[in-house]
Amino acid sequence: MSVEEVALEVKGDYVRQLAAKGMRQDKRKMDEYRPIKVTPNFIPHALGSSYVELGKTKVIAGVSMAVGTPYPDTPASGTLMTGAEFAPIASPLFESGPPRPAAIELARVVDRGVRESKTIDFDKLCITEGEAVWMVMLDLHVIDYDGNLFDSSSLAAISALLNARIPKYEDGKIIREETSGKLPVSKKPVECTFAKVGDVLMLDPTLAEEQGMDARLTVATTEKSICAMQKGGSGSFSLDEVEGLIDQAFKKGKALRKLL
Amino acid sequence: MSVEEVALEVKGDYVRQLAAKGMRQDKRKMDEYRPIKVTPNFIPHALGSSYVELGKTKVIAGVSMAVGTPYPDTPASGTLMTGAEFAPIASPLFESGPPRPAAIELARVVDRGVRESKTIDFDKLCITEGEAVWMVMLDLHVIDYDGNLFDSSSLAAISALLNARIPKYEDGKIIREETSGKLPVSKKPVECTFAKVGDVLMLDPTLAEEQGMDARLTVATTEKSICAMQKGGSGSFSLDEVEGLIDQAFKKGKALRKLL
Amino acid sequence: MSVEEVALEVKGDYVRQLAAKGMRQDKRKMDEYRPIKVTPNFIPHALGSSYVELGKTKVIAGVSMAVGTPYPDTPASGTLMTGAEFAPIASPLFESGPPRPAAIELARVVDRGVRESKTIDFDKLCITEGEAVWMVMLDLHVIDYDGNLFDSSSLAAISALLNARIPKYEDGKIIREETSGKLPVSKKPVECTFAKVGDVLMLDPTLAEEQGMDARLTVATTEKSICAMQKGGSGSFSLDEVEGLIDQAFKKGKALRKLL
Amino acid sequence: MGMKSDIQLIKDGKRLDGRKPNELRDITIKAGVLDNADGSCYLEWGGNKVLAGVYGPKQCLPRHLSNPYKAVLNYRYNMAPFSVDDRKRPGPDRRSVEISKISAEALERVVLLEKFPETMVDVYVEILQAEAGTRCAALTAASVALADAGLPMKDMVTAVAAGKIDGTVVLDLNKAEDNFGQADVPMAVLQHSGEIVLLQMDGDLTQKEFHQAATMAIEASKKVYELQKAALKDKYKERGSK
Amino acid sequence: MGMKSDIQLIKDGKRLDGRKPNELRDITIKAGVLDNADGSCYLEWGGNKVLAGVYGPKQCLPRHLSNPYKAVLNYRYNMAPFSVDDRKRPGPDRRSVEISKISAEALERVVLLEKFPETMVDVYVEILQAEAGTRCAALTAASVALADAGLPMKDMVTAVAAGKIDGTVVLDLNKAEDNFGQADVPMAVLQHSGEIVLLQMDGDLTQKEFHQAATMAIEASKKVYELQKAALKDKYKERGSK
Amino acid sequence: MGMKSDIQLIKDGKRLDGRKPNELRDITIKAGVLDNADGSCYLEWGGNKVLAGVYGPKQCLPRHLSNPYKAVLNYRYNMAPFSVDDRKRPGPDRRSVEISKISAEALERVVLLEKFPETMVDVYVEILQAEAGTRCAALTAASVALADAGLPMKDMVTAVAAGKIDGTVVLDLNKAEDNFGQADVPMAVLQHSGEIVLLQMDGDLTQKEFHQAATMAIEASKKVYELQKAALKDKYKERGSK
Repeated sequence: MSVEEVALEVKGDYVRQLAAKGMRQDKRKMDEYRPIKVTPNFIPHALGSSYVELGKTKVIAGVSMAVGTPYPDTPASGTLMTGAEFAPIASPLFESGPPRPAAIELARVVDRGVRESKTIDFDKLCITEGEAVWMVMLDLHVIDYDGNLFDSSSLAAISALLNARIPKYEDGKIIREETSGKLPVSKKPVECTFAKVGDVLMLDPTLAEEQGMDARLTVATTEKSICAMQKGGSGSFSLDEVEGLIDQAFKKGKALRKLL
Repeated sequence: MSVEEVALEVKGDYVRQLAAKGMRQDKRKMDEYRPIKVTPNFIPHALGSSYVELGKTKVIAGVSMAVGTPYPDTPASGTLMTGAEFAPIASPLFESGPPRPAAIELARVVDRGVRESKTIDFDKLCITEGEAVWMVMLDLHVIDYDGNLFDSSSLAAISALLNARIPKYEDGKIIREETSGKLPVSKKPVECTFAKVGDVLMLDPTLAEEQGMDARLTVATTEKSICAMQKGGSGSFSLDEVEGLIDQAFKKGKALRKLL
Repeated sequence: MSVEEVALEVKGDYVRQLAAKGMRQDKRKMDEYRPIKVTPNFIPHALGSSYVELGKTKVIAGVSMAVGTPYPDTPASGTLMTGAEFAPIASPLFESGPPRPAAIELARVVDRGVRESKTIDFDKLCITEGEAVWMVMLDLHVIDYDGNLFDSSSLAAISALLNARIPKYEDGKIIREETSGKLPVSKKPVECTFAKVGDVLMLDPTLAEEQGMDARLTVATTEKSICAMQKGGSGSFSLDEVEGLIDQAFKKGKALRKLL
Repeated sequence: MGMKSDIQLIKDGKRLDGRKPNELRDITIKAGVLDNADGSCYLEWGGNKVLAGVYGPKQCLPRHLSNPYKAVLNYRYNMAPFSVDDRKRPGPDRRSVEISKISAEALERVVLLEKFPETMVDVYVEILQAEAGTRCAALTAASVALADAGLPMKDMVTAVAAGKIDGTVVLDLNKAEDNFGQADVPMAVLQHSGEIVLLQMDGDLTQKEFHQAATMAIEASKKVYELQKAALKDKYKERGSK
Repeated sequence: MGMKSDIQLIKDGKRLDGRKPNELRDITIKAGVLDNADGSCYLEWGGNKVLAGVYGPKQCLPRHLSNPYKAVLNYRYNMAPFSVDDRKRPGPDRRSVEISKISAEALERVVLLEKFPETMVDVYVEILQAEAGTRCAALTAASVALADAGLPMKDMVTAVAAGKIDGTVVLDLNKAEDNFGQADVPMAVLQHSGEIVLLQMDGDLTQKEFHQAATMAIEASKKVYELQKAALKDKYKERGSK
Repeated sequence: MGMKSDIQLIKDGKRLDGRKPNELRDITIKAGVLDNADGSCYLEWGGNKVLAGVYGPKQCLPRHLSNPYKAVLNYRYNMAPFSVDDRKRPGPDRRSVEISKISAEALERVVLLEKFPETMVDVYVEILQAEAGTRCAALTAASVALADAGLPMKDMVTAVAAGKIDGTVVLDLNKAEDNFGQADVPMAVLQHSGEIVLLQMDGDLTQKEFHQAATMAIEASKKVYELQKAALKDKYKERGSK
């Protein structure tokens, strides 16, 4: 166990003691987000991008596009691929190497929020049915890690998609300098993540709170619907708790959507 | 060394002591197979499949097919690819990860028995010469391991191929729900594996017997010919021994073929 | 640390002591190469090849070719790919596995010398613009390692390219038995590597000298120009030193070129 | 979820396979089917065929991953190459890694891992034939295999999915419903405490629909739980009769 | 280097982006931008956006790589997938491995690694947006991040490239110049001693042209060095004012 | 084996390359060709060019693979990228892994590994040019390299293949015969004991034909063995004369 891991364990214990008294380390309310800052188009050379700070957590999302053949069962639809890299620059807890389960889970949960909300009109990404479609590649790059990568990454993702443009495509070639319009993005799905620490439910856990938590629930919503959920951690939720958190997610989601 | 490996080593020593007295742990004769049960079509959704129990050893073979371009030097022939996975569920001795030498050897020896017997008529798997041929993918999935994977896997393999059907192919698309006939399989190559423990030669070694053996010989036969052989282990055989085992393999092969 | 690594460290210290007195282990002058032997066409079945001995260092270069699609930005040009394998047969210091940084650096520095000298006329390797071009694959195979892989490998590389022939290409097929001429190679770029040990600069370091050195400079030249350079090691050079070594590289380069 | 099609998935209150909205597919569970594994289970659930095997508690390797307070629980969800129409390449893909992670977390809630510090428990699930709902089938089988291995457990984990097709909330989606439906909610529930230990959702659900789906899945899990218990009883009977 | 084109890269003594031959692109440097890293630096250099972070000295893992006489310095040059036009696949490619190797060697010259035996120092550089000259931008940022981490250093490493376009030696190639130019010479220099700690070259240069290019790069490095120092000062001021 | 063709491989009792059925291709063996390896051998066999090198006995790494009773023998059969018409991608493929496994097993029979517990012996064989029969050429060279390394051996391993072409049993198939022939039987034999330590076969042989092929290969191995011995003698003479 590294020094960092030991230190984190101690912090996790402290988080639990505080939570039992209804408190959080940074004095936030249980249903309060840390300060959020969204900087769209942070990487202007990329087709779409955004830089999000959520407290000390910092994530960049970038959009790349390529032309490829569609899946046989959806010959007239573009595709989406979401990747997440926990660059070791972001935390002493990350190591180089292939994506670990946590990074894979992050990419898949962000992907699900985007995909299932049907915010991207994939049919408009068809170039020639059965032959050529736009493949949207969404990459999440964590550069400073202090917990709640789900919410920060999904915010960065949707923000990047909202400012993404499609390059021109002519005679089988991509002309990156020119654009053929914006990526067709219609909704703003956002994800809200809650930690359960003992019996306490708290929004937007920090790294220390994630360490101390028993379980985690992420709820992705659009204005009207839940579009994705993911429970994590070795603890559990009652159905009442889940429904209460869904309720909160709808409320907090509205505030998040205003940042976009 | 894990506990399991130490235990196995002890069993291997015991096998050697018994063999020196002309005996086997499970009281089988030296030229006797353990009970064999073949369940063809065990995975009905697969194009071909079979489940084989050889004593406590359990193996599933499954056949998948895809359409691909032929090799340049055989433009009018389908192809065969054989894989073997030692799933860790099968034994405390297996680990996850890329196939180890033993799994590769198994896949290649089973493949050789099938391929060299010319039981599959690869010319009938040609769709358009030089452009599109059926690629047969044969996968061996070991789920319980008590020795002699060669014979159990090759039995499962040929049984799966015998019940395999070719899906329909129309307008460049595979229609899995419909069939365009059975896979053209004409012969029943079977493999017989013998262990040499000290001076004793025994058919169908268990895991403990494989542990205790000096060398191993696998002989794949059709009704009339030897189609593949493979010696393993750090021991040796005399030419007389090899020829005697080939003789036995022809005899035992007949019995195995009846199970198909 | 292995025995070999400890032994090498001792040798490195000895090299430094000698260098301080202006001496080298093998009594060479500071600007002297070890004996060099170039055997072109060592692998006659290959399209091009050469075997180079530089003292005890032994390297084989081989040329393979395939037909592929050109890069989009150079649709009428063939391509070059250079690989280097430090086969473990070459030294107790090498291990099997994917290429380590040193092997990658070697391949890239040799590649740069060849590529930047424009010795290969890539336009002549175009078969059909935008569709099919010759891909030249140059592989360096180190079989005995006693230092200065840069110079020995680049010599082997250019020698192999000089004797390489292009196979015939007809109706979309490569006919290896026939040739459609020699690879268009016009210049003879060669690389000279100098080690800095303390304040002493020495040409063509042995393995022990590489171990003892502070820094290394490789200069690739054609008759008139510098075409590539690479500094290595945790030491440094003054600009004067660099310019002096470039001067030497031009002189020594002439001698190397005579071996080709 | 949500591939477009003109297929009507519910007609006259019945689904394409004849089931009512709140009806499970056929389920068969058998415990103790493997010789090497310390515990095992073979489960058929509709067209799914799933094999679970458990090894442990055993020495934790590599050692630096061991925990001084409890056993480490590893879960490996693995699809056999022939389990799906297009051959699955061997080895873990991203989907398998995610399923393995959340399934391990679900089981950690019930297995008394703190009784076996410094050790590990390996749970392997092989998907032999896949037809929608494999993660729930796998976790249900794994729970039986853990019990069969004699590992002390607080409760049994029972996993069932509900979803939405043609605007109707239904139980236990089959393959067509999974492809063309509107939402899927895999859940795992503990029978005695009612705790939810696995929960995912994708698609489009209102809060009301979620409530309906979750309630339906929890209700159905009771039936599955009975089958889990029966499988373990049968195993002990068989053992006894030998 | 050396892609053919009819583009004239210098017109009337000015380059396509309006620069004079010996003019640098705009450079902005900010130290201390990350919370977790022990030291960090964000640097913009023309269209390049680069982030450097330093961790250490810390325990050397795996242990058998540790050195009893000094700290091991690891350098990881990494391009973000979205940093280039065609998405960069995550993970090190051959180019990144080479750049990482020579950049580590350059920094080994200045960091007093012998003060921290048995430990390691990790230097991570993320290329967020790439536009020619990333290795120099990365190394320049890394040097600031090391100083920001408080690691004792003999000198600062400042990296600048010179090159040749249209037969003229110029400073700090931009993307078009890198693609269609005739030579590129990335260099890293220590300001106090004048030592060259990184040197690569590719293209076609005479000895005279090399002299010109090297001199130009060394001269320009002084300006960059001033920006490095200023960034560190600003950081301390900011800290002080908090 | 068994690619279809109209080529007649035997005409008037002679093979396409002029050999009689029981005739070997030309073989040249040289021991002690490498400086770093503890023992080495360069062997040409028809168009095959093979280099074998041996390191050891040396410390077994990683340690947990060491054996308290004997040395571990590792064998790495490796094809150089340029050894075949279509460039071979570096790194072990499935064929190489299988050949390495059975070749190691063959050598374990003769090297007195029990004299060097806890150590390992690495045998590396590089196929520089391949033209049918590389595994036999490699193993024959490896055996010489082991002897050259001074490792105590019970016997020499000599490998020769026999096969069937145009219905006739012949020795030592060349490339065309390997592609269009009917069977191939690579064997390795110990000269003093007659033991068979490597045996593979693929194609189509009756029992009688196998007997004929095996006898032919064993007979021919005696000639190869003489060349192995001569190579080692020459090496010692050379050393003596230095």
